[in-house]
Amino acid sequence: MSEQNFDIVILGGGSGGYAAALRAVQLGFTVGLVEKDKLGGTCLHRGCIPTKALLHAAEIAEHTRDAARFGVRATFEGIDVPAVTAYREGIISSKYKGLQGLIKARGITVIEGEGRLVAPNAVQVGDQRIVGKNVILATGSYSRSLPGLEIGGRVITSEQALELDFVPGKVAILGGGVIGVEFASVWKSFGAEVTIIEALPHLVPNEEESISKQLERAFRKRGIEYKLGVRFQSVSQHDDGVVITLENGDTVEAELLLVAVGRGPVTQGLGYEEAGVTVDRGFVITDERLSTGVPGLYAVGDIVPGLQLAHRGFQQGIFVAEEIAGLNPIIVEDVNIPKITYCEPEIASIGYSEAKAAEKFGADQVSSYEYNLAGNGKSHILETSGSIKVVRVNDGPVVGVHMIGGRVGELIGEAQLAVNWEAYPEDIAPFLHAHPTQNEALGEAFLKLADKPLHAL
Amino acid sequence: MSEQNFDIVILGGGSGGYAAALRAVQLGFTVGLVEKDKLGGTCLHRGCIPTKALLHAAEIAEHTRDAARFGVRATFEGIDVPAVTAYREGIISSKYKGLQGLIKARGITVIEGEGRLVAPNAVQVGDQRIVGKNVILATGSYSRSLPGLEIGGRVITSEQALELDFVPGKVAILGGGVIGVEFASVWKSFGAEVTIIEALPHLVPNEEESISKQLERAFRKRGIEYKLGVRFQSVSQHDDGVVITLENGDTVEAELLLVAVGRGPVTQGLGYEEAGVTVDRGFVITDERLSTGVPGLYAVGDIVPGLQLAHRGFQQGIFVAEEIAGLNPIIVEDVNIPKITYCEPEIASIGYSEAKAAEKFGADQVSSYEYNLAGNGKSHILETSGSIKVVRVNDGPVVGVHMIGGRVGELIGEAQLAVNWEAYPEDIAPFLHAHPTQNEALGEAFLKLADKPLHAL
Amino acid sequence: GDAAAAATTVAAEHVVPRPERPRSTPPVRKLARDLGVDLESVPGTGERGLITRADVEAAASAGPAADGRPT
Ligand SMILES: Cc1cc2nc3c(=O)[nH]c(=O)nc-3n(C[C@H](O)[C@H](O)[C@H](O)COP(=O)(O)OP(=O)(O)OC[C@H]3O[C@@H](n4cnc5c(N)ncnc54)[C@H](O)[C@@H]3O)c2cc1C
Ligand SMILES: Cc1cc2nc3c(=O)[nH]c(=O)nc-3n(C[C@H](O)[C@H](O)[C@H](O)COP(=O)(O)OP(=O)(O)OC[C@H]3O[C@@H](n4cnc5c(N)ncnc54)[C@H](O)[C@@H]3O)c2cc1C
Repeated sequence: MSEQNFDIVILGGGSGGYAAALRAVQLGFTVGLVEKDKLGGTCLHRGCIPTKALLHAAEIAEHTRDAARFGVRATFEGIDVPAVTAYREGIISSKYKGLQGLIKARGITVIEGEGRLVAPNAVQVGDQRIVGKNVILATGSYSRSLPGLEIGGRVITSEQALELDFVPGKVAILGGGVIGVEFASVWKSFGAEVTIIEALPHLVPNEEESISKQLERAFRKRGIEYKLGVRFQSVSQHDDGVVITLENGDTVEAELLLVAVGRGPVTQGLGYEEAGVTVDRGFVITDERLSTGVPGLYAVGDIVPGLQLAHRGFQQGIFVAEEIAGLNPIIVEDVNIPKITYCEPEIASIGYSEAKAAEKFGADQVSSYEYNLAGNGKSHILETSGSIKVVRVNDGPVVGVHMIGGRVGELIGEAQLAVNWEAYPEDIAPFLHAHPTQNEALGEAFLKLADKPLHAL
Repeated sequence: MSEQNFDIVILGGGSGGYAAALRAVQLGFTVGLVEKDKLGGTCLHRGCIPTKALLHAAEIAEHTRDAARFGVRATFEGIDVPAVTAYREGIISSKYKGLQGLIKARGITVIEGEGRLVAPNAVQVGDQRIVGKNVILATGSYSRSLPGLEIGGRVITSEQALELDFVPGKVAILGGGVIGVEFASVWKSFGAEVTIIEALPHLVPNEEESISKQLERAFRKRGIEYKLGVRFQSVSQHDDGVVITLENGDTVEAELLLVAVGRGPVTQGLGYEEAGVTVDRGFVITDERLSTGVPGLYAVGDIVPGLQLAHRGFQQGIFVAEEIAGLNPIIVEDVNIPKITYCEPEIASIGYSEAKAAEKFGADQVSSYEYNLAGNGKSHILETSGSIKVVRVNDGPVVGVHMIGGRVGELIGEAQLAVNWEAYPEDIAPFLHAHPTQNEALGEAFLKLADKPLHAL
Repeated sequence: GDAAAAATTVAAEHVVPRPERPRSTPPVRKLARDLGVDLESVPGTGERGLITRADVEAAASAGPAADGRPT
């Protein structure tokens, strides 16, 4: 049995793990990064990147269908699935090559193989023992299902959905969260009939309620069906499709059922508990500085309870590397991390919803304003509708921004600075936003909350 | 002769004038707003809004042409000019209605007719004398030409270009500034052959040089021709077209010549000098607080030397209303106002170019980093290329952001806060940007300048 | 255990001092500039010595620089 020694050993080379590795080597540490599959993890190979490629192909399909509204004569003739696949895989393979090159250029040692934590400071990979002064757990997540709902055949998860070599005629989606509505959006644009089943009363139930309602309205207009507030009971598969039975007795027939009910942490059988790590419902419990409590042992990314997002993984990875280096990095709470749902229309948010802000700061201490994109020139040009809602503490900072509408995702960068720096709307008001942009809609909301509305009453 | 009295009289109801009016009534002033044509001015009726509508139609045309790259089967069949016109005019008329409604709801008195300043505190409109305790000049700008170059027939300005009821087969554009490259981009997407003639050595010569060069490369790839560093000499019109002769002897033949050499202030014969206002080459000279020096007499918008942008007009209008109210508003220098050029690829910038920053802060006090969009996942998905360059003062704030690439315009909102608040890259670094967005490219540049590059070497 | 000891030593070797400057958020620094408050002279009462908006406002209303807003 051979042994390798590093300042830091990282188990898992996804967003969280590889970001930790990149930052750690910059800070002068030697790093061993253990990955059993492909560097880049879920996000690059089966998550963010491929889904967003599909969503852009979907946008192109919509543009060709709707071209006449803008004075462009064009005919939409269908989806060429192999070409979509080539486009999507071209992006992944180029990004993958780039990432491998970066990891190599930075001098990170990659250990290929399945690792297991065998001591608080050691990971076993085959017959190698990889020892680190510090160890970072970053084993990520997998597509969960419901108890009794087995994946297989026509019952699929996002992994299989990405690999489909055809556009289904009719598809049912269990779960109206981010992944569910993104696939619904893609498939509808590709020509499928889509029905979403969500047990909670709203689509994207983690968003501000007014945003959820607008998404529901927009999806209805697009012809995407959904059943809200009703639970799944069972599914049966037959030769041409599936029949889903709900607890209220309704049935939904489709060619496929996509199960998108969330992602579970990959922590089982990896020796975490044995090393003294607290594991709760599969998640690794850490303090707010991402320490497991076992000295020198940290966790980052989707295995840490909270938002499961790639950039949270990056942020946590960088944070832990800096923490180990004694740089005392600042904590960014999950609530202040930007969230984007890339369906059409897009949703983007950061900070507290109005209700949560009222809970935290007191209902009479909070104001909000929701600017309708109908007033925004650029949104009109894009023929999109939606709104931007900003929540502030009275005589205090902006604590939440909630947006829906075509292309609003990119507006979150500005909102992220405002919320994280606890800016007052009055701080932003003097800077008029470029015209005509969707930025301006955010600007109008800030202006209104600073009591100087421009294009609003 | 009748007389009307107001706290504030505003001459011109474009971006600058109407924004001043809106803010002034909020602050409790009575306002008379004099407009000879249509509220909303250049921007709404013949500027920002119609050009951006054309640019979006152009984007749709490109998407339908390029659809196969994304796996969408579609055929581009041409431009339906009347439908483009209906789309464009639909947006304008809806925005125009909205603006009229807003002006009315806020209780602003609109006086229709051509006004003339007849005293420092009075504007004459027909036989009405409109007297104000304060007067704001906001008469805007018109399309300039060159000495000896007469507009007419096949030699047109942006006004006529917007009204064309056909797509020209071949068009020449005099001027490679914002308006020139935007029309070049539209016409090329609509199927025309385009040649730009620019006397300075680069397209968009007010931008960072590396951005200009990338635009030139992108335009070359798109098949947009240009002749740089060469001056226009003369043009002759014949039955089917124009022949343009350049000072170097070259000739360019086209169906039309668009003259896009800049915009001149509308100040002649309006009584400004007689009232004591300093007018220099047609522009109204003010101090940095927009006072003309004549007590109670201010100027805003395109007649004030500097950037000619709608949101600068809004900002100045609001500023003057607050100044009159004694609110002592803060000054935002032109350099810190965001600029977007909406051609394909888009350009967006704010703050100092690297060269200007070196001049101002000392060459050894400034660093910059240019992040190539090739490293950005979302840009790859959009199949766009370009870059984001950030300029900082060493151990000091971000003082410039310069971007080129598809859809980068909306990223300027974040850059605007960073530059205006004089943020250090280190202030932004802890907040990882949402993945996968183009925001991230800006984030990568900030990270690099904070000496902690993530997806960069 | 060992790992903890190692972690601390490693930490000590790797501390990179940040450039010294008054610690506050950019909008608050901007407010201070607009109010003519010199941040060097403002004690920070926020988390880890962060100069808060309240600190700046207090300094502005107390100090002689309160009228230092550029005109
Ligand atoms: C369909 C879909 C779409 C998504 N879209 C987005 C989006 O648009 N934006 C966004 O921010 N997030 C998105 N996400 C979430 C994002 O992918 C995750 O939050 C992110 O990948 C988490 O990073 P991680 O490093 O914690 O885990 P992972 O990316 O899952 O990486 C874990 C890595 O560890 C490796 N590993 C696991 N166990 C072992 C072991 N025992 N030995 C060696 N290696 C091991 C795995 O092979 C994997 O490479 C999406 C997810 C999905 C499924
Ligand atoms: C093709 C084009 C595209 C543009 N695109 C953009 C863009 O994308 N973004 C951007 O920010 N800017 C853009 N601009 C610039 C923008 O339109 C101007 O900066 C803005 O309109 C200036 O506002 P203003 O109020 O100073 O003047 P104007 O908008 O010109 O308004 C002046 C008003 O005063 C009225 N007026 C003039 N004289 C009199 C008189 N004697 N009596 C009564 N009324 C009078 C006029 O009728 C007019 O309504 C564009 C301009 C053009 C031409």
